Amino acid sequence: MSPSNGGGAGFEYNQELGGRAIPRSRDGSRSPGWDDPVDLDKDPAAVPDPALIDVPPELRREFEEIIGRYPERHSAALPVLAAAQRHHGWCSPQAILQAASVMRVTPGYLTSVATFYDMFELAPSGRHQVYVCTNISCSLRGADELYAALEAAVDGDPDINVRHFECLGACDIAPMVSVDQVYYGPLQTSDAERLVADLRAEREPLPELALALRPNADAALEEDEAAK
Amino acid sequence: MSSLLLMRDIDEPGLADIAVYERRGGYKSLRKALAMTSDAVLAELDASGLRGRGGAGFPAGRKASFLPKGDMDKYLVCNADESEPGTFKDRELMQKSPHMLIEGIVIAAHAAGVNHAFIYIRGEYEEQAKILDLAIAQARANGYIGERILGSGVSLSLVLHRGAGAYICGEETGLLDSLEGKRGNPRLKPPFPAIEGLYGGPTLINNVETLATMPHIIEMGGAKYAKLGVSGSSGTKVVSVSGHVTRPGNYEIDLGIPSREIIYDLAGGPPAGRQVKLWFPGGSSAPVLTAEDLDVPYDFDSLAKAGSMLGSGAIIVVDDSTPVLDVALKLAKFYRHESCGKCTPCREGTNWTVRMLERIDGGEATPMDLDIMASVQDHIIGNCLCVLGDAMAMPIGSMIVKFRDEFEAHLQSRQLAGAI
Amino acid sequence: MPRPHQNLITFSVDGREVQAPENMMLADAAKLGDVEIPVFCYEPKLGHPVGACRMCLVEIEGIPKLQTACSTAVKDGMVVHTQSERARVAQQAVVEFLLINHPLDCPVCDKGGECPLQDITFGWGGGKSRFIEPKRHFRKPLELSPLIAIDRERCILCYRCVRYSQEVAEDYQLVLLERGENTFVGTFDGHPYVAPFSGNIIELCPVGALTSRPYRFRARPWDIEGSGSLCTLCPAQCNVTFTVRDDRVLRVLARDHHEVDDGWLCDKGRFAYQAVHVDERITAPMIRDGGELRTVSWERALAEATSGLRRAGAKTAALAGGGATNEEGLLLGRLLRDVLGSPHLDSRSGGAVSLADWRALSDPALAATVSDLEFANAVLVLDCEPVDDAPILELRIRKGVRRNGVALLLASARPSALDPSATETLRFAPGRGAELAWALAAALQDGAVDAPAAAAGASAEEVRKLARALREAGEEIVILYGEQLLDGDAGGLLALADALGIAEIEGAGLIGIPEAANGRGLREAGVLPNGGPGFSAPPLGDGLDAAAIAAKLGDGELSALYLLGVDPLRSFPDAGAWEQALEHATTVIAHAAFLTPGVREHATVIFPAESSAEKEGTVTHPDGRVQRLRPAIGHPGDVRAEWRTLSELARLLGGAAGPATAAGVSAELFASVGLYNGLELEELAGHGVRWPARAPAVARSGEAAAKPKLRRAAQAKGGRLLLGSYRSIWAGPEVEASPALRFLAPRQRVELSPRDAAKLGVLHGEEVLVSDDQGELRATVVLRDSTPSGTAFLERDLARDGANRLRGPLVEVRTAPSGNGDVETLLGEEELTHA
Amino acid sequence: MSPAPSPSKGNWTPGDDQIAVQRAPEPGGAGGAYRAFGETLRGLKTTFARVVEGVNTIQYPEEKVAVYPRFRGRHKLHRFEESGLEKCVGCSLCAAACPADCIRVVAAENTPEMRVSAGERYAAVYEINLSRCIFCGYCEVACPFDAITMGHDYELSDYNRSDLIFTKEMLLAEPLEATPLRAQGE
Repeated sequence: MSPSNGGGAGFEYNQELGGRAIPRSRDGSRSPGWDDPVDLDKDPAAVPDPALIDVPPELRREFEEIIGRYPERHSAALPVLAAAQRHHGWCSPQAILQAASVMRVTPGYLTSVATFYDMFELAPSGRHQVYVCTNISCSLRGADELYAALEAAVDGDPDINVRHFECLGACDIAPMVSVDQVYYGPLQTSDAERLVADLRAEREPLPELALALRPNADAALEEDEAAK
Repeated sequence: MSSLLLMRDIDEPGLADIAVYERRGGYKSLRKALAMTSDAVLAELDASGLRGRGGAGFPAGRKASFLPKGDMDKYLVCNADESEPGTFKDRELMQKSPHMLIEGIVIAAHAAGVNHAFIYIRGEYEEQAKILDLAIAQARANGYIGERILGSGVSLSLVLHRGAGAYICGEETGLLDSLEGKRGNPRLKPPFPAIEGLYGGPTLINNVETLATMPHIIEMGGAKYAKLGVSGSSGTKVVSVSGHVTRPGNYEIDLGIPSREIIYDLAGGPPAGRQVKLWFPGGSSAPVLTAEDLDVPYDFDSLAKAGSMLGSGAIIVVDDSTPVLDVALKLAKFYRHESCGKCTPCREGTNWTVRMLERIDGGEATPMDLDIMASVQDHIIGNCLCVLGDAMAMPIGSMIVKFRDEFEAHLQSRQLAGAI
Repeated sequence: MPRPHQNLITFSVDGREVQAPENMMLADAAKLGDVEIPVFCYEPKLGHPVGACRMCLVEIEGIPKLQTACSTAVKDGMVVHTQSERARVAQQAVVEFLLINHPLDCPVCDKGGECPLQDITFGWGGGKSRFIEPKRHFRKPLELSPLIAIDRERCILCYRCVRYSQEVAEDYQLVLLERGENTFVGTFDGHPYVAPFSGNIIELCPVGALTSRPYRFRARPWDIEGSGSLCTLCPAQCNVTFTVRDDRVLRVLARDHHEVDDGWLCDKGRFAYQAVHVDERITAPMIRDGGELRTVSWERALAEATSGLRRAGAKTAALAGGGATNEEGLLLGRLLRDVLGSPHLDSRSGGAVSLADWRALSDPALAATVSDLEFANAVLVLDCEPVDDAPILELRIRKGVRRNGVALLLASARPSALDPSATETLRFAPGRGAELAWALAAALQDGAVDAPAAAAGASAEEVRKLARALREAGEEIVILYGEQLLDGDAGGLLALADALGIAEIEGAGLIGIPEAANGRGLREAGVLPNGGPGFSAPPLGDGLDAAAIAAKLGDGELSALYLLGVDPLRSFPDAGAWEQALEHATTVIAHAAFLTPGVREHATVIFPAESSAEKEGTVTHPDGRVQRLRPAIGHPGDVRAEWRTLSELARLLGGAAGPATAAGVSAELFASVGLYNGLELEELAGHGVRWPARAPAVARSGEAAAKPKLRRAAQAKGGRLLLGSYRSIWAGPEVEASPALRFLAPRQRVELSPRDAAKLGVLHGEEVLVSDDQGELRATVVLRDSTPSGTAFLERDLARDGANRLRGPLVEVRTAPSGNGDVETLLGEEELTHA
Repeated sequence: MSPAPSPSKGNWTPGDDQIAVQRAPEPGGAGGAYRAFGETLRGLKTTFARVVEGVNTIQYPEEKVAVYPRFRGRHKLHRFEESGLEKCVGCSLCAAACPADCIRVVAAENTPEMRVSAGERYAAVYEINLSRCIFCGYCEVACPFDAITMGHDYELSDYNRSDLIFTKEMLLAEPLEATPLRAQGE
């Protein structure tokens, strides 16, 4: 959706209208696919026939265990996709086909669900997921700068996927990050380099800033007051 | 100054473990509740005057009583998809005291005659989900969940369901669709979930804090609980304070204390030398209040009278160092990103608002655009399928009204900058 | 399942008192008072309203917020304002929001002129937009499938297409991707949306986002005329409107008939119209001259045919099929019986059923209607695959299951597309439907099940289970059966109907799906070896059935064959026998639109056949509804009405001169077919008439139920598999001839279970040879987990390598020698030019 | 009853129950002569005044009559100047607007190999039956792309009616001879 990828026929037509390019939407953080036609050589994507899809046995077991939790198999869509993503690193077409074959739904159904939710990666993604909350409370305390610092520190390393994220529900430790689903904060801009270095070294990043260590604010306040 | 219920033992080491929880008096209320009839439990909840802590503030007892009686599959869903910017109370409760929530769920299930319960927790809360998973396993092992709980006639299955990152799943019908494995699109109401909810069955949906309060209500009795707080807003409330305050965090308060007390005395007020410019009393979806409103009592009715709402009880404080336009743009972008896209006014209205705010920020707007923007907010409010559209339109609309001068000044300065 | 009971209430809309059924949605109820409430996402056929577009906001007194009229049921005394200030502001706001990203390219948009968004913008919009930011622009148009183009700029995300795919067609291929303002309609990983019913989304789309590729830019609404008629490509006989411009059919739209099609069409019905105007079509008479086909004048062709028939006389046989009308059937019967003195005519490929059984099967007491499928307690699908045999009925069955909780019970040889929706499924050996019916009847009456079940190749336990499910489902049971199961023996089916007491129960009944589109009508018009018009006793005694005709032609006992819209070499079983038969016949007269192999190689006279857009006459739906075909366009080239040719031949051969008009022939039909007595052509216009609805039920004589004739089911052995065959929805020369649909024209594929494939050492997608002692054909292996082990399924009615090349019952499957990858033209190698 | 007001007074209003009769002036006299010949003389004044201007006959067809700029003659189809692409996208709105039903448009789709117009579609067939056209100009008004305009050519006679069906190529081509236009104020 970026202004540059208007290679399509429609765009060319428009350009010839008086020779000026039509301005395009400047925003659109994640809208791949708008401009993609289907591949007419492919077969229609019906419910995959189990005879044609190989599912790794351990993954199949996990899928089946998840499906068994619910009264209705469709309910398992989110956890099954999450399991497939854990296994494949991202919700690849193959991962979705495997999940669809066990769940007996169409891969389209699962794709539709997966693209709705922010945590499913529909493109190959790094091993480490770093979510930076840039919503209101965090950004009031410098999250945007932190995000920029992290981006700079990662410097395009495909192994570490830094994404800005909507409110992660930890405004008390703003600005904060979620590293592989573990919360840390509050961070300084200067912590960015260290965080990335820790991740590259496969260490727990910023252990002293882990949310789990943090006491309740109310209790802490009372202790403070008692200390006074 | 405040009675601690939910936060009483919150930092007790190992509270997430069932042994510690039981030692601190956990699951006593459940035993008490199971000894009562479900109508009696319902009556206690009703008497407590407990209003839902998720945002809408609907009386919890009444809600539970809406479920039809009879022998059918009924469901209870605990809404733990805490995604409202500024809110983080449920996270702390689940992380530190998961058994309190489980106990509340079993009590509520008993009251409403439900035997299938789900906790829908947002996908980002992985640490909390793991803790809850463990806690559920422990509770099951100790007979608090399962067939014929503690020898009573009550049976309950409890499944933890993790979301995957969508604000709209905090909306109760969006949550149901998501739990059914679909895209989290809100449903048309009526039918309300109490009549036709999860898998088409009657469904009770409650927030984590609401459910976690229930053991305390049973323990102390509904009438006694009702004496806490003020009339119309009984009980205690965990308030998440964040933004420009020195001590952000969760504070349990008696409803009805002055808001200033929360922001200044508990959370420490804005950093030295700064003034409160505006504050959201109930999460980012609440219309903003200004420094003039700091003395409004923090309860459902007083905040409504002041033109805002208590919502999920999340106070976000913005001091005078931040331009109101930045706040508005941040919010509008958030709601645009989180709009599910199902209904027209929300999908297109959030998008249009962002585009207009960007234009204002870029100095390409005129004061007339502010009027258009205000009118667009008016057109969104009340016309959407669910409340997400309103959740953007209300705060932004209130900002345009209350900070119009600042918007215009901003416009002018940007236009001047552009001219140079 | 009780049908909805309607209670009238009175409410007020815009100051008018309106009576409406209680609980009707306001958007519909307001129409009863001539008040239109604009909607985009609301379409009752798609299930529950979703209230997504917010276009229908109206003010209801006593409710503080505006309500969506599409989801608000009317109540007695409700006062509604659709034009109050608040409602108008909200409606204008929604139009303004919708137009934010909708391009104003109406002049190039195919929907322009028939676009709900245009209409609603004019009717309810504010007339101006305050949105001055640049609109979104994307590449366009994009293919969604070879048949459908998608223009995402124009999409207003009303959900109709997606809901259709999920809740009506239930193929779940078309989905919404992404979220919020980035939402778009798409498919999994760029796969095309190809499904039997995909074209309906074009008609559903309220803007120009989904357009038909074959119709793209062909005409604007003011250039065209609509002409209502029927589709006669399959027995479902959907009601259609042909869009005609310059005497050419440019498009086919559904003409909603609740009792026939419910407003949907399959893609074959929607797009095969292109076959009307292709070069391959035969548009002039031809005769075989020195081994070569040659275009000739009508006089010459008629003379040739007359002399051929005169020579053969009573040694003439006739077959009718395809879209032949009742009138044509009647005239064919007269030509054969009255003029030529031959009793040998048939319209079915299976073994003959006794006349008594035919009469019993068409007893109005046993008849079910199409809408009974939707409201029955249970539907038993017996030996047929609705999506292939009468596609639109599949949607009806799905609707019943989804909306009304109808229990779907399936008994078929081949795994069905409906399996996932079924409460009970049962598999039996291919071609043993009659035996299975006996087994089920026995199980229901607690009789001996083992013998008939074994003959049917099914497990007795499963038969009992299915019978239990039938008994427990409730009283109203509709049996949808494929007439292929009446292979010489209708006794089992009648016994089953008796066991269920269907004749006595309102809402229960049978619907048989014939092989030919108008199979039921042809039968009732007397195209049966053992039955005259209206199942009267044939004047010349019983004739030969199709298989016997083939044999006798081969022996030389018969010498002429009259083919009315059917090519036995292609669509009748045992192609080998037919090859022999056609080779030995001295005269083969064919009414054909395309040079299918039998016609191309063996016809001595070819009369160009009409397409369904040109035909005039009546056809009979499987549920007994006599419907009227009306010509939408004139005959192209030298094509003449077929009834006229049949009349003319009869006259030339010395018979009586028949009526001079099509209406006259219809009148004769109604007079001479007892079942149709009293019908009038005028009352058939529009929705047709079900004759069983006005005929008295025939109390069946208490004759003892016939004894089952059980044939032994063959068993797979020695690495050889049991042969099953099916006719795909995409089979037929019309599909092969339509440029847009050609990509769907099937090529032979053999369906195997993964177990058998592993044993045989063949892989999915591999080319194999399938053979028996009769013949051999090439096919591509398709593995299906649900295919019963020991069975191989092949397709019938193909341009080449059709399953009828093999006789079975056992076939051998082996890897094909590589290298033979020739690409055939679908109708045949020869190109014929028409003078 | 009041007397009928005199017609010469101007406010001649007969009463409800009266019929007023207006009489012609008396014949004869100088007034009569003026009334008889005055108008003729006034006409002759114009005639004689033109005599001095000389011959004004136009030698059509050697000489063409100049038309006003807004004269509605034969239609023209237009192309974009820079790209040479046709402006017409084949939308058929002109055909819809045409009260004489004399326009026929059959559209087709542009392909990357064959680009005819600027939009997605173009007019594969564009015909105007000029023997039916009433030159009302509605087509010009209806056109959303200014692709068709009314030209100035008025020489539209032919020996054969079918030759008056103008095709797209004819409508796109410049006329062989331009029709002269009247100058400003002429």
